[in-house]
Amino acid sequence: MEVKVLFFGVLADVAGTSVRHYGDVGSTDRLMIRIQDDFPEFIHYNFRTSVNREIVNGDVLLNDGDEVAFMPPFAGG
Amino acid sequence: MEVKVLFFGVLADVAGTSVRHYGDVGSTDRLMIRIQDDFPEFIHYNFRTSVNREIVNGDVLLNDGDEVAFMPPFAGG
Amino acid sequence: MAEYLVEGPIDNELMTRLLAPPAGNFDAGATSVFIGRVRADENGGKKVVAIEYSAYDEMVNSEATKIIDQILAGFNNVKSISLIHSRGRVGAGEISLFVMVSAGHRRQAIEACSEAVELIKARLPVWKNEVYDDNSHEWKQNLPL
Amino acid sequence: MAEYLVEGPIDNELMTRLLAPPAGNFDAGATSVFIGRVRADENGGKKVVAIEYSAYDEMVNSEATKIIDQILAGFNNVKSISLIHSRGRVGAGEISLFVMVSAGHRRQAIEACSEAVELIKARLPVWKNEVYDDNSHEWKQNLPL
Repeated sequence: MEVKVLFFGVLADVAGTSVRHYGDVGSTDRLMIRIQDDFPEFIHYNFRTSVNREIVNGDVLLNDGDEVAFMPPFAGG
Repeated sequence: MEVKVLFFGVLADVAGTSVRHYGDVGSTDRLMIRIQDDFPEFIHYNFRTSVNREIVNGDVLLNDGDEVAFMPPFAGG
Repeated sequence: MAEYLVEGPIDNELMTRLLAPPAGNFDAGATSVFIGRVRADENGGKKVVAIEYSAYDEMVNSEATKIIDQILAGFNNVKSISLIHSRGRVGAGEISLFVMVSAGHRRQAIEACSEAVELIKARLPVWKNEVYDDNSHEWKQNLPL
Repeated sequence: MAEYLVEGPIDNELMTRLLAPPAGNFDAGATSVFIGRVRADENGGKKVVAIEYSAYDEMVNSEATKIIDQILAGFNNVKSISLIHSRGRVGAGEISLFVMVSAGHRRQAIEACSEAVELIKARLPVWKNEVYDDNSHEWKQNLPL
């Protein structure tokens, strides 16, 4: 299985990209471990997580093809 | 002495004109008596009175050249 | 004519001009606008096709100035206020009132614009004569809020 | 691009189009508009010359739809809602947000527009990168209300 991961705002700068793909991650918590391995500074940022464009809280199971986004506080307007 | 009297909204229809001049009226109450003599239906209408573009309440002394207006409830917007 | 009145409806050209920010002055991040249109209301089987507005021009001028001063005194973040009311005939769907308040931030822009609209309804000496599709007409009052 | 996003600033032509009433439908007497502009703020001696907005396009679309549905469900007198946000670069003084709510009467137009603006600020996945006059830039967050 593979999920698409989107990085927005300052997190795209931290990740050096706005999109990556991760395989073999069964849940958002496990995905976060992989991301913090790749980008240790991630832990310093405040963000929300969405799965398939819905905000999620806590650990959420991921399926093949899911779209996960890491989003700093919104700043529209 | 003479005052200029303005009629607005439905009161201009009642008076058949939007402006008249009245002489020898010392106060707004005395002006009203004259106006109700001229236009008996006036008493049926709800209105406010201004003197020189300021709303007044009660009986107010009038001076030569004053501008008195009889104004139905405002309906702007 | 008073500087806050325009003859007939407020058109797009005037609105576009009013909406332009003051040249070179970019400290107003928030603008709240209220637009009042003539509704094609039904009244006893007749349909409103227009409103004929009449106004006490000089007092519109003095009251509008007082309203603007009162808003500026009450909202320290407000940068500018515009208000324009129609006089004469405005057809159904056309604009008869335009109020715009710009402020640094949104709360004061929105609250000050809302308050300005209430003050205009309460204090601007303007009257409306509804014109119906059978050419009859009737003086109307604003309903209480 | 999401239907609620426009590339660059919201210009007069787009605003004029959005402000036009629906043809032949004249039951909305009150329209409340909120316009957000990029402020030329100072930040540590540097001046903001523009904001570069980025957005999660698909989620802007779904959240904007939810916001509109929520407003329509909460305000029975509201007839229509428009919302447009900029993506990409918007210069100081230019418009990045346009929200418009039309209703039969003024109270619901004003309150629903105000609520829509709060929901947009809270829920629309948009981010802003302030660009300064020395070409440096900085990601910013909205301040709490």
